[in-house]
Amino acid sequence: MTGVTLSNAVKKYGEVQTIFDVNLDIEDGEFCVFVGPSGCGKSTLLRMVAGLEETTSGKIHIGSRDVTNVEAAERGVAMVFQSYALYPHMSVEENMGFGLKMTGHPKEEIKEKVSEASRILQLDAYLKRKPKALSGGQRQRVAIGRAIVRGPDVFLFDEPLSNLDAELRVDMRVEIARLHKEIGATMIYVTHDQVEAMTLADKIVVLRAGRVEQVGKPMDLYNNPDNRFVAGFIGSPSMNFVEGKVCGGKVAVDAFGGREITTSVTLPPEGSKVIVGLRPQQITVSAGGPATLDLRERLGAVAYDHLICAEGSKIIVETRGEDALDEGASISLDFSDDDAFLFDAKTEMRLR
Amino acid sequence: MTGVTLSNAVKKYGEVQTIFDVNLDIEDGEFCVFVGPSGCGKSTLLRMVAGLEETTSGKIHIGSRDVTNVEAAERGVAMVFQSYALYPHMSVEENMGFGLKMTGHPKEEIKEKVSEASRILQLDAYLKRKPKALSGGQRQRVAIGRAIVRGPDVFLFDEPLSNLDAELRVDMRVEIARLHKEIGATMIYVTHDQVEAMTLADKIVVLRAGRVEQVGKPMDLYNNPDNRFVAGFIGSPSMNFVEGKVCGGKVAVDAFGGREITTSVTLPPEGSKVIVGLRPQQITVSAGGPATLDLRERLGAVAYDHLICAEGSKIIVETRGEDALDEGASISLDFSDDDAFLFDAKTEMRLR
Amino acid sequence: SELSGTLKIFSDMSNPAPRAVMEKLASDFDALHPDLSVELTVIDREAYKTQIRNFLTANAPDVANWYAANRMRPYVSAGLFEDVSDLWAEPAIADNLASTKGAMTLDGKQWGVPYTYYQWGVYYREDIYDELGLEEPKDWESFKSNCQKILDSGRKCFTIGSKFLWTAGGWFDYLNMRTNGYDFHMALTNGDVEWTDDRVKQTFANWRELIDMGAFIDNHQSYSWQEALPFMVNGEAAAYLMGNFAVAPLREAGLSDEQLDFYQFPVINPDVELAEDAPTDTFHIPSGAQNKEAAREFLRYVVSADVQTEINAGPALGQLPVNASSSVDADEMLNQGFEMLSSNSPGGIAQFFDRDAPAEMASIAMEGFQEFMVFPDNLEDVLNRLEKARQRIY
Amino acid sequence: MFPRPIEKSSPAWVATYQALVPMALVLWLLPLIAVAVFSIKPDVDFTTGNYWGWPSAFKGFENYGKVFFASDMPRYLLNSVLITVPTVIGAVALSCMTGFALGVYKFRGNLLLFFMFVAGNFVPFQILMVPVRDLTLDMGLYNTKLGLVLFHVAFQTGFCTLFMRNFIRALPFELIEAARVEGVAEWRIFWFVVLPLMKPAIAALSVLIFTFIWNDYFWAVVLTQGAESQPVTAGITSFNAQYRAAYHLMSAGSIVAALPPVAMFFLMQRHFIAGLTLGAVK
Amino acid sequence: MVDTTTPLNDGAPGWIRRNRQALAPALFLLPGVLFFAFYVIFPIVQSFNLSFYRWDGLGEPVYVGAENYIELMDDRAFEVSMWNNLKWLLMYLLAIPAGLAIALFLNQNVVGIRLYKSLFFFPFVISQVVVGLVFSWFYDPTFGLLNQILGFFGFGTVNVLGDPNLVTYGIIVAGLWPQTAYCMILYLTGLNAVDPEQVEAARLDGAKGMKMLWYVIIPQLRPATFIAFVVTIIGALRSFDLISIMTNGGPFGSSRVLSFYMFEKALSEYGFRMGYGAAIAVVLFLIMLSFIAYFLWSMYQEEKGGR
Ligand SMILES: Nc1ncnc2c1ncn2[C@@H]1O[C@H](COP(=O)(O)OP(=O)(O)OP(=O)(O)O)[C@@H](O)[C@H]1O
Ligand SMILES: Nc1ncnc2c1ncn2[C@@H]1O[C@H](COP(=O)(O)OP(=O)(O)OP(=O)(O)O)[C@@H](O)[C@H]1O
Ligand SMILES: [Mg+2]
Ligand SMILES: [Mg+2]
Repeated sequence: MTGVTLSNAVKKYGEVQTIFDVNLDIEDGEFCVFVGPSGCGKSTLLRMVAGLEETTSGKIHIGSRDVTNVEAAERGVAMVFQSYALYPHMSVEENMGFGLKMTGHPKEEIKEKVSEASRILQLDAYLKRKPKALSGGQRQRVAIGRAIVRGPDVFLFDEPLSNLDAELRVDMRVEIARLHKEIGATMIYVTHDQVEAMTLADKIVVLRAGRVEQVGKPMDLYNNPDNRFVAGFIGSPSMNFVEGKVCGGKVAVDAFGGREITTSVTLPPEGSKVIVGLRPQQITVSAGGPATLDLRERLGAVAYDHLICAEGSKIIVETRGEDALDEGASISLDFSDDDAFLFDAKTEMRLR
Repeated sequence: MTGVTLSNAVKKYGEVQTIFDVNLDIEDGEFCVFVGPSGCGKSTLLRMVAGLEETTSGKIHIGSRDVTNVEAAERGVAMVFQSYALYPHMSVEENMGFGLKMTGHPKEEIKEKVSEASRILQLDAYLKRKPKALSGGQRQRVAIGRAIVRGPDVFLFDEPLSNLDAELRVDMRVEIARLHKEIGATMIYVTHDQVEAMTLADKIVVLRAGRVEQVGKPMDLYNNPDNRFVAGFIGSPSMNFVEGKVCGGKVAVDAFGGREITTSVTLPPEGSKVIVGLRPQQITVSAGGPATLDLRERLGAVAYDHLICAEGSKIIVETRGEDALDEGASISLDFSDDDAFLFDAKTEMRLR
Repeated sequence: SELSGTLKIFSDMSNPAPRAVMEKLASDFDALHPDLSVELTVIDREAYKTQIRNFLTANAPDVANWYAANRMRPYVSAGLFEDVSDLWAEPAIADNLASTKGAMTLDGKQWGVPYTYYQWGVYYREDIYDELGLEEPKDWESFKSNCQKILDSGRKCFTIGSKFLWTAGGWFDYLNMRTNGYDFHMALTNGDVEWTDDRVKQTFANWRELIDMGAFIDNHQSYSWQEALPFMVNGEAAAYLMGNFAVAPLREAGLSDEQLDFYQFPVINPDVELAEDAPTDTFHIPSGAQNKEAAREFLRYVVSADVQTEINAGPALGQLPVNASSSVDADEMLNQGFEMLSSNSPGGIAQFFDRDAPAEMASIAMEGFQEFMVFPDNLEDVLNRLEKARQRIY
Repeated sequence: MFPRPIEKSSPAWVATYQALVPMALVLWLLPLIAVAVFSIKPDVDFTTGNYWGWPSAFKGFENYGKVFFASDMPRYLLNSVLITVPTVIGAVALSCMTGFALGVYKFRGNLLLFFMFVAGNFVPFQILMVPVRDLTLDMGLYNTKLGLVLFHVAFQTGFCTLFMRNFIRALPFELIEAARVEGVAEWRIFWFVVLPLMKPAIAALSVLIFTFIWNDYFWAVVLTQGAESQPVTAGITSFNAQYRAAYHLMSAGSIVAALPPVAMFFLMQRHFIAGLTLGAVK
Repeated sequence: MVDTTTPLNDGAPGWIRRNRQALAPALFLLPGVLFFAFYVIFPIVQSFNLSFYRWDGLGEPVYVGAENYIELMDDRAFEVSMWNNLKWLLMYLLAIPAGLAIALFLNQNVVGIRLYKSLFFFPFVISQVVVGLVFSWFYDPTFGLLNQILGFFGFGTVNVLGDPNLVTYGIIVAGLWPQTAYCMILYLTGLNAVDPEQVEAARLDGAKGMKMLWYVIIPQLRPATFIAFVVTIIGALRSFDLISIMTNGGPFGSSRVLSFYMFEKALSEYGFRMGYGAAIAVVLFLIMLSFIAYFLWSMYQEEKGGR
């Protein structure tokens, strides 16, 4: 059993607390992604698991071992850094074998493991090169290779793809997914890119300001977010939010010309404000109406229409096919009541 | 008239030629985007317009003025750099006013113009800060503000968003589009991100290895690419390419189990190879068939299915809704013959 | 018993000619004692003056050079020099070196042996004097009138390099001893007389006459004494008040005996007796020496009549032997000097300003002399400064 | 990037510039060139007043021969080497360690210790003169090369630590963290990861310290005497005292004394500039 | 980071293991700190102490309280040295603009420029002893090149090193030569780090020549300027070799600076007033301390932001 468990993990820098009582269970072999906006504590949490940051209080277990006060070197984890952190003075081969060499493994064994890893990552042709002579994607692969070679129980990735350009990022994303399938080790992956989170994760942990907002499978988070933050964070383009008011058991939305949404969720008292969330894909537009088409971004197969509603709120709608609506045109929008997510205006919690 | 015209523009670094005979007409007020893979010469071309690189031969006109040998400062252009190139020792205000100060404008006027620009870009709260104390997006806005303040005829942008994270990039993209609408000046914009190109451009110039591959409106390039390169470059995820063979006036595709495509284009002689291009959105999948579903990336509303065809070629299909196909399942794919793009296998030119 | 081990000698005889002498001395002594190896370290003469303190306390050689009189007092008081009164009790030394015993005596004991001394005086270009029809001056007036004639011929009367200060001390000594006499010199250097005393002022007034005439070369404050030699060699200056050690380099630079001559500094105040500066250079045994036996033997060797004759000969040091039984080289200058010191110096023989005065006083005073030579108008200020220093130091 | 790259200007201006640089260089190095010319002149040139003119004859061999064979110069040179090389090695080794400790670890008093090194390094070293001389005397190291070396090592450690620590700070910290996660012991991280990366800094520092120590005069005078342990700077002054007014010999001696650091600088020039960029002008 | 929670089982190897992160820096620091403390920190304290004694370096030191300092108050030579130090401090700073000028001049890409840069750096590599020698020949009142040139233009001779009003400036100029080379190399490396995009942006903004230099380049060269400033100040306050070689403090003490004066007082031929010398050193140290404090302060400001 080599899952990772955090119990009441807390991190303080001096007086400043950056991680608040995190409880988390990562199963053996699971691919767990930490997402959240910049500065929310993703890296800190990961580094606490790695042993690179002290855990101020709480416990961290890897498998059944309490590693809270164990040195990074002895935790049996491997980490891939955003900047790759390849040793510039060593060849690819040496980079990958360095950890084993330092822990006194025989040469034979190192060689074997390195060549195994390089096979998996298709690095055979570059083994003798220095990192400087590699492209970004190749460097990233070497960094992963270095982690693989040591055969750790847990892999940690800190935004491993953020230094790559968009295209390569897609390729490497796929590669990491394959790798996880092939190796089957527990992996914890930090990113602030929700596309990566969605596509890679078995389990997503959404963090905000040092607290866990929601944990779950990607599609569960997408379909069933616990609160406005998660709803807004997962899904691209992000969910549109407009204000509504509870009005006779329904929710009236000013932005849509007072349209009422029928819902089965428990609504707050009459007159309370609620937030209505609608995904851009779930809105349809047609000519004529109170909203204006401010801007249309055409991407080929899809287009994003930036609408301005009567009362000023901005809505993005994803449209497919070639609509003939011009920018500046009057527009009305429609959606199915079932697709609307409702949140309490104050707590921002999902109304269920 | 302040369009930009390049006639037979050539750039050589010593013996190495990086720009080959570029002819280009950018209308007054047009938003022109240069796209192309890394190293294709986008920046070089832009810098030639800016006057930061000498033009080896050919002519550059801004409006009706021949600026080929005019100094950068005197061309009436403003440029926004990838790294923002803000002066770290000056406050936001000073950064934006610096150009005017250098050209000896009175303080009053500078102040006025800076505050006008800062209003447009919502920078009022940060005027006294140094760039270090700003977030990436704010810095980018200051860089744009610096350009606006000088009221140039032509704005030049060199990958202005590539240092921002995905989310901010989307926001800033919209902002730049708005800005263009508001100011109406001629803008030339370099990016290697085709989404930016598609959404922002009035006119896209696709460059490859120092040569113009195609010039046109975004949707024209998307719907009607001149060659395989442009077809592959425009559209996301990129077009799938498989090999086909001319066979009795039709095109037979091995990858799809020999399926024949009926087409009205002029095909090369019987037996010649052609390349068949299919956009991921235009393929549909169903259970059972010669292809395998290798990996499914779920993004919420859409999912990307990575398929492996019978003869080994890889195809990406965009699917919507929640299909119940499991990874590893056998799959067959289908498409409408009209959606297939055909290219000559040798010249890679579109067959029309 | 035969000497053995090593004998470490530190010497400040760093100019080429003395250096050769020292090296020969060491090797001869070494050859004389087969079991003894002599190690000689020659240190730059100016640097030696600062370093002696360090090596005497830390890293004492067996034999070291130094100077006689007050100049050795700090080391004697600190117990760093070996009492060698026993040597002075031996007849060979007692009899032959009697004349220098006083200079080597402090607190009633002797602390080293002299190996050479030399007269100071005016070395001049005989050919220039001849050309201008001048005589060696005997009194102040002719001294000045000679000078005037020399100046009129477009030359300077005296060359001097005062960068290292002590050369100016020589001028002061002579002017002072001729103006106020030997006893006054001793009183002054012993701190018994105020520097603002009128007699001191008289000395400076006499000096000033020369300065106002323009008797000295320009920019002397930038030169060492060696660097001032070429002025005389090239005939730009006619004379040099200096110790006899200047003769060797002058000759080496090409002045023949016909061109070079010597006279005693002339009388200024007829009421005082003539007195001379004749600095004595010495050898000492540091109290921390390892091989004192060999050191004593070396001292005996150095002062022995033959060695004295040899090392002080014209081609060698070109100075005066301290041993009465030695013979003074046939050299013209040496003979004149010997003659002068033994018969024409009734007032007494001084060591030198910086050897008779305590080090700190000497340094401040000589700096003042230099300033006076450049800016005679600053005299008042200089003297007040010296007086203040005197009050503090003594 | 500033001023405007010359190759973008007119060819005439490029040519002017290319002519101007050597001229400026000659002007800049005039004093040195003068010494070089002095050193091959015959002595008659000085007696005849031909100081700055063309040498009347080439006497380079004689002059340098005299420096090498008729003086203690070779011995002084050897002393300088024996003082400088161990100092460079010692100071660089010590400061690699202190720099590593101060640059990599967080612990209480880190900055304080670092500032102690920095402050100590900028102290006017005259204040150390008397006590250090006494210390050296007491340890019986007065007038030994070892005494000089030990002091130089200690004193230069201040500067080197400043330099090394800043350099290590500029290294990506992830490299060290990566190694830690890989289970590498701290001293092995130092040896296998950090040291190889510090090569440019080590090279730059070595050159710098080499010049500093080689050219040191003050401490040579304070802590040593005589040809058996004094370095060439002190040697040249006594050489000069010996040959005062023999400008040709003094020049030759000076050139000989100046040559090793110059050679060192030229050998390491590439690393020197690279290291300096990273270490000093971060 | 040092104080971890107390371990439960107190086995020695386990303890070492657990505290390796804390022990490692201590071990790495130990030799350097010991050396430094022994040879630098301790002597500074000793010097302070010694400045309250009268001692000739041979006998027993005698405690005299503040007497040395009181004497300093009306020691004219000390006063002269202080003023000269001030001159050094101010004049020496000229090395910074001069170094910048040369660096700008050489910051081009033409054939052989690397060699030129190295050659321009030469004066710094050469011993100050040699520099002093060369410059005293240059200034020599009779045959020195300076006077030959002056003579050529029909001026009278000046004896730079013999004139109490000029001598300090003369020596400073000699010192500026290598120091300028030093600043030059610092600026050359600094110029390498100038962001080319900023220069281009400024060019588009219409900044040229001096304006570009002043508003864009110099602010970016701040780190180089800072280092240049520090080394120059230190160099100015430490000036010793040149004075010793060129004038030996003269004429009549007018080119002394504190560091030379204290050497003279403490260790030279006519000196050996160790306590007095130490007192001078303390004063010099206090002057330097203000610069050290400034330097540390600005470093501290930077560090606060760091890791
Ligand atoms: N050494 C430190 N001292 C004080 N605060 C720190 C320190 N390191 C990080 N923090 C704070 O902890 C918070 C979490 O930082 P962390 O690096 O974990 O964020 P992140 O989620 O990884 O962000 P990003 O996506 O930008 O990498 C931030 O607010 C940061 O300012
Ligand atoms: N100063 C130079 N000397 C020689 N070749 C150069 C120089 N600058 C650029 N090049 C070459 O010119 C080509 C075009 O470079 P350019 O910077 O314009 O590419 P780009 O399209 O902007 O790429 P990217 O997307 O990576 O910015 C490249 O092959 C590059 O190697
Ligand atoms: Mg992070
Ligand atoms: Mg580019």
